[in-house]
Amino acid sequence: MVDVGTESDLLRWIPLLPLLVAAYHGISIGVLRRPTVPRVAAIFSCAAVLLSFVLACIALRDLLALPPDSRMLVDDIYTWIGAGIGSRALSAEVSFQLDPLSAVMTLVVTFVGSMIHIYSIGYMEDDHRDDKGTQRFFCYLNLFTFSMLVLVLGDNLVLMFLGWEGVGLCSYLLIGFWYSDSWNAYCGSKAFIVNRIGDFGFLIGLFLLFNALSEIGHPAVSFAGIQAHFDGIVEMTIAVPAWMPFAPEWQLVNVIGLCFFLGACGKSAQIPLYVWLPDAMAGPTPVSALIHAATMVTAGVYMVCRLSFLYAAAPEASAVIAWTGAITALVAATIAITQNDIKKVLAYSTVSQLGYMFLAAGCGGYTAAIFHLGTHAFFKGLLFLAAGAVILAMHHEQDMRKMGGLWRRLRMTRWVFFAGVYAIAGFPPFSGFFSKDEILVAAWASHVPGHTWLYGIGMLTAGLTAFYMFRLWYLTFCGESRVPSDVLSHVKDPNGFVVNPLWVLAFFSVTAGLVGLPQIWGDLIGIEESNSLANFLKPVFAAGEPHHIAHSTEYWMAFWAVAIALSGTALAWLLYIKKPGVPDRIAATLSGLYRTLLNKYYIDELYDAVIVRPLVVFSDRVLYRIVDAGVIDGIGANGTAYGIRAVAANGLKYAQSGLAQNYIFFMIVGAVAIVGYLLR
Amino acid sequence: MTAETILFYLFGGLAVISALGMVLNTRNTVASVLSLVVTMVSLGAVYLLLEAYLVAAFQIMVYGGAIVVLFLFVVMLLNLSTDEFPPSKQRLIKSAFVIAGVAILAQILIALGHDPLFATPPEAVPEGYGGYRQVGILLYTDYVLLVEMASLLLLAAIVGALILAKRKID
Amino acid sequence: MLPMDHVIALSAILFTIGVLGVATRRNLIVILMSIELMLNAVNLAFVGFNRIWSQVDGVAAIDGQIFVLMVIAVAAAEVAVGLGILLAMFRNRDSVNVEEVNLLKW
Amino acid sequence: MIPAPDLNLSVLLPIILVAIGSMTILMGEVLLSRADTVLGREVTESFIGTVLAGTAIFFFALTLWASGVAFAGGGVQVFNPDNPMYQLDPFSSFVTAVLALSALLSCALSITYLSELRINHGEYYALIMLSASGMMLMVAAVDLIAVFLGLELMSIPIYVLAGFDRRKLRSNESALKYFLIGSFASAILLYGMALLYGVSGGTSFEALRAGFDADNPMALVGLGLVVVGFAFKISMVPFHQWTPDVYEGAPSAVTAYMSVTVKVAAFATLIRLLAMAFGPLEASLETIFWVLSALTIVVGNIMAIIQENVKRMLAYSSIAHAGYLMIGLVTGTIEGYSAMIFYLIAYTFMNLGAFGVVVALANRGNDCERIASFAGLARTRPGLAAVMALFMLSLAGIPGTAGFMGKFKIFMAAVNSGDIWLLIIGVLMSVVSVYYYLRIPVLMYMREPEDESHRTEIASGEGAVLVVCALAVLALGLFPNRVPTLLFGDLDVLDWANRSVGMFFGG
Repeated sequence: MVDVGTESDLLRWIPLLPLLVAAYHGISIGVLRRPTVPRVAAIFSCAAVLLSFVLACIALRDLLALPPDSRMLVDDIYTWIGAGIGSRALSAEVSFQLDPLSAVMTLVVTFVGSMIHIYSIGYMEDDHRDDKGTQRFFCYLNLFTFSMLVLVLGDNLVLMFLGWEGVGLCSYLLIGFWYSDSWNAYCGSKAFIVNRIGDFGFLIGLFLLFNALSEIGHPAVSFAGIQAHFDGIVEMTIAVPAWMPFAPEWQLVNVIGLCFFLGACGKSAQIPLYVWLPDAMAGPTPVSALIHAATMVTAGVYMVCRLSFLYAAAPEASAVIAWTGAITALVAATIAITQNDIKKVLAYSTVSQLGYMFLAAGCGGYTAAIFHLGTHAFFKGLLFLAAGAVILAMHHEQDMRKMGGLWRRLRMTRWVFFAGVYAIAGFPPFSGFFSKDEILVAAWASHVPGHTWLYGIGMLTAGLTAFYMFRLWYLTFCGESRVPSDVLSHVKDPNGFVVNPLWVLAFFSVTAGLVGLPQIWGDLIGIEESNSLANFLKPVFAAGEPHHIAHSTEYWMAFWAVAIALSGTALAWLLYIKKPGVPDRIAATLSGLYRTLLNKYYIDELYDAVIVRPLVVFSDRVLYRIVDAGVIDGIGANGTAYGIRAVAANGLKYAQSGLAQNYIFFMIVGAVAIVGYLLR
Repeated sequence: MTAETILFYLFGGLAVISALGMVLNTRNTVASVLSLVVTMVSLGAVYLLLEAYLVAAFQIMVYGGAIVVLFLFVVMLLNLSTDEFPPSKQRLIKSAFVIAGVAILAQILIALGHDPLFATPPEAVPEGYGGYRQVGILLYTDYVLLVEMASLLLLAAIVGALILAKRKID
Repeated sequence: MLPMDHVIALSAILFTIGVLGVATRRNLIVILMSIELMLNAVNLAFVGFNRIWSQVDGVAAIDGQIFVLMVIAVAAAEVAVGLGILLAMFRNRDSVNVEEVNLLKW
Repeated sequence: MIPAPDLNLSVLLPIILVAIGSMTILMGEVLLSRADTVLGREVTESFIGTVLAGTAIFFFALTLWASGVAFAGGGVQVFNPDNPMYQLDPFSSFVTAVLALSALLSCALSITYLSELRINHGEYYALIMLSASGMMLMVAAVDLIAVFLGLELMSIPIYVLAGFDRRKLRSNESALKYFLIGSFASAILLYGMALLYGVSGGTSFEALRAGFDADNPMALVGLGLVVVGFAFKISMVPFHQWTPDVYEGAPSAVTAYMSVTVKVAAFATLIRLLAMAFGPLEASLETIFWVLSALTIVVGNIMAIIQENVKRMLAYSSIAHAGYLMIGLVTGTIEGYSAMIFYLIAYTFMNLGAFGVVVALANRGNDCERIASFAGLARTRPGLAAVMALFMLSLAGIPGTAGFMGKFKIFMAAVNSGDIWLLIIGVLMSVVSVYYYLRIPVLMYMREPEDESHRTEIASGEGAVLVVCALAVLALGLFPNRVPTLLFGDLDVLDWANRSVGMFFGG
């Protein structure tokens, strides 16, 4: 079993603990109908996730004890889909694997997850909307943690899909948690449906990949199995009709790669499927932090990195990923500039940062993508939670125009918030600086067509990021207070459950960059192999051959990155502190553009007009009125004038009439068609 | 043309005419039922010509004697002897049905015309073909399962008819 | 000897008449009778084909006629149940017009 | 002297048990109704109903046991070696067991519901048993006559059951439509059988297979008409329009029963026909099944979106599921058939469960069928809401449930036989289907309760059925290879599905 990995029965408990607690909650609500005391229920949940984190640390220790090239722990539990039949038997195990990539993900999920669980205790106690809801909330939260851990630990695509759907479902339940607003419920459905479009891509990709592997006699769905036989399918092509682009044939791995990327787009909110994420902010703030910033939305990035061997062999698909990521990063950053809801700014910022990660992954910088994923989890989790603290302090006010000057009031929150803002804006030596720098280097060095443009977009986005984050900072914490005086007197730091996790996250937001310190900085301060994250992850990823970049260039790139972040900050200072009237004047001058941005490029409206409404109209009008009414009467009419009048007069009368004889008529038509086809 | 053939065309024609009479008669339900009897009896005659004697007997006794009488009974019970539903105004739909029906018929006839089955006349029937003895023996040996299952079917029908039609509710 | 293709054609014609009756008549009783007509047409086809296949490999075979007997049993059962349903409906609605039966739609 | 037939009665045991059960119930009702005077009318009725339902459950359990034993034995046995009509083999014994199980669950589901409607008569259970015996005959038949007789024996009691609540216009109408269209469809089927008999000179599957000639137009017409007859039973588009009307109008417990068992029986018979009789003609059928399958999936799913009545929505959903199942027919491989069998089992549990919830909510004279009436159910009936959510997720094919496993196997079979476009249609429409399935959980979990007069107590029979279905849905989704049971050890359902169809491929 050496080539597969080292057995470890520990792994199964990492996801299982949260599941068990979720089951406990479910039984106590649904079956016993006797909810546990909220505080106790919450502590159970936190304990489960913390324990998972401890187990993950132990597993990491075991993993590090192994030689670098065979770092893989497996825990094979049972055969899930077995006993395949026919020549292409499929077998899928319920089996967990911990390699460096999933180890990083597991640690991030369990650690940030436990912080957010603890935070939720304090946050939900403040929520008086639904006093029975706390246990339900923690039930969903634990279920989510379970699904996410299955997603990252699963050793095959089918198990990954189980986690994939599970996190989507829990996200949906949690967004709609405060269901007294029907708007929230609507947002939940939207998230789920957009995610399902992505799942369509995932499933098709899975089936195509499996089919290709069976063609060469190695049906497999486990990552190890796929990777082992992957070389055999790289050259495969599929023929397409001449009218399709790039006819007559497509390289199969590109098609598969794009299918999976469609799945990633849905889950990780990339263009064109990003519409759901900003709306998902309707859920409670800890949910936004956990699911819609730190963990679930990064699942797409994780998947692309997990399938790095596939994307390394599919340059066109990789280029699509890189460009989609870059464009998403830019578009979302521009939208973030105009938003006034504090959580919406952070939401668009998340979309934008996810775009960065895909930019890196598409450029072959898988390590950079995972690095940024990790640092982003810390600082974006922190920012959301801190924003949640602000919102709590402000009595559920989220509009930044009604904040300002909170610096003096929130004496602890301000420091952690500041750490988060510095980290995301990319100032050294905060974590965001290193990970963003890695991404920009990867973009510059890649072979993707137009890679210098990608670099440029990345730089521009970095400037925009600094601008909108400091805009948020200045509007919220600095300047004159615009808070109504009756509220202002009550504004104070929230309780310890809320604040303490923030300090922990802030600490890591500041320092997490050091685990992936790029070699150029390591050289400066004299550390060999300073980029320990990259070395740790190296065996997992397919090695590309990027352009060589001189060290001096890298220093210049770092310099320019800081410079553009500084200029963004300066601009924000200028506009929102020095001359507060300017933004409105700009908005007035550029009203068309501003309104476009404010309305998020009218994307929602476009979707409504192009997809949702036509579907409703189609099923309502076409199926009912045209097919039923039209076909019945249309055939009867037979082109005579009388018939046309009859259609008009009796048109709707016979639509899905409920008349048995009309059904019989359709059966006759069907029978004639079938027999006619057979006799052709 | 033998006497048998002439009789076949005679009874066949009668069956078609009376069937049409049943379907097209929109005034008098009793007349429709009686047309059906004529069809059934003509078919019984055709069965005789086809040397299926037992089936011919059943055709007359069960169909003509029991089923049609049951129809007649219900028509009388519900006092429906005059058809209250004059021809529908949806002539167009009807014509569509006619077209569809003719299309089916055409398909079947096309299929038949090509069949090698009809190229040669059938051979003479073996001794005792279609008689009560042969059918009876086979029913209770080779096909005994069917007889048993048919009994269950009739049981189900009796129970069902009782449930649906009994007058007392609860 | 009878022209067998005409026998089968006769059954096809009767079957079609039955189909048209089911499809166009509005009186439920006539519709039921049309279904009976269709079953009769099937019986004729069975008997006709049985005449062609009166022996298989030198042994007398009457599958078709057995089938006809079963069809007759089924027809009787269907009529019983069908008339039962009709009676139940007549009691509730006082009508046997099939076009009035359209509560369930859409 | 007539030679006595060499009958093998033990082979017929499942049907014999069910038939005895039905007659016991009919006799029992007559005998027990004497107790009327002693106990008073109300008590007597519910007592008799429960006892008779218990009898039905008992006999179905015996049948389940008998067919399970036959399946475990594995061999092929025929009832009458001279003229095999009924063949108990791994396939038929397995499907018979599934039918017995779902009939058993339906009976347990019906007791309280029927008492609520005050129609808890013994005839109900007798008719269910009679129709089950028809299904069991049909799935084990290797002769067209037996197939036809089984089909009718299955259908006629169900026509009656659909109209069982005969004071209700909707129930009447449901029965009438089902009967009218059903007997029309069986006449068409019968004409097809006649033509097939004409082509091959025999009615056994063996004779059909030997006598077929894919170029003979009469064979093709016969084949087409037989396909139409079955297409009606499994509600393929465009032979589906009766389904929503009948499902909506029939009493919910009857809908639960017929929506699963009829489909299982008809699909199983179609598999056997295709595998044993129509082998030589399969190529010409493939395109037809392809088109019908795609149409069925698309129309079923799209029409389900706009329904406001939960039974109607489930009816369209069952049409869509028939479409997915047909993908297995299109492939024609052992993998496809095995996937179909597994899917049918999964479908049995999730659909029975979903209708079971509707049944458990039905209050006297008030069927709570509007989808909107599910609002806030998580508050008022958390347990019911949870299982309903589970069934909806399973019908939508969310991983971890039986529905996902079934769809996954079916789609996998499609991929492996190269039907990529059918796969894409199927996956796409199952994505669409989430929209309407999820409406119910959304209403239950994210809306405040309406003033809806649901029943507030769940009867033990209903509760047991729902628990069994929910556990089965989870178990089949999570460990289909070893479903844990307390009594019988671990059950490998996937392997059973493979073994049952393996016999058609020389396994």
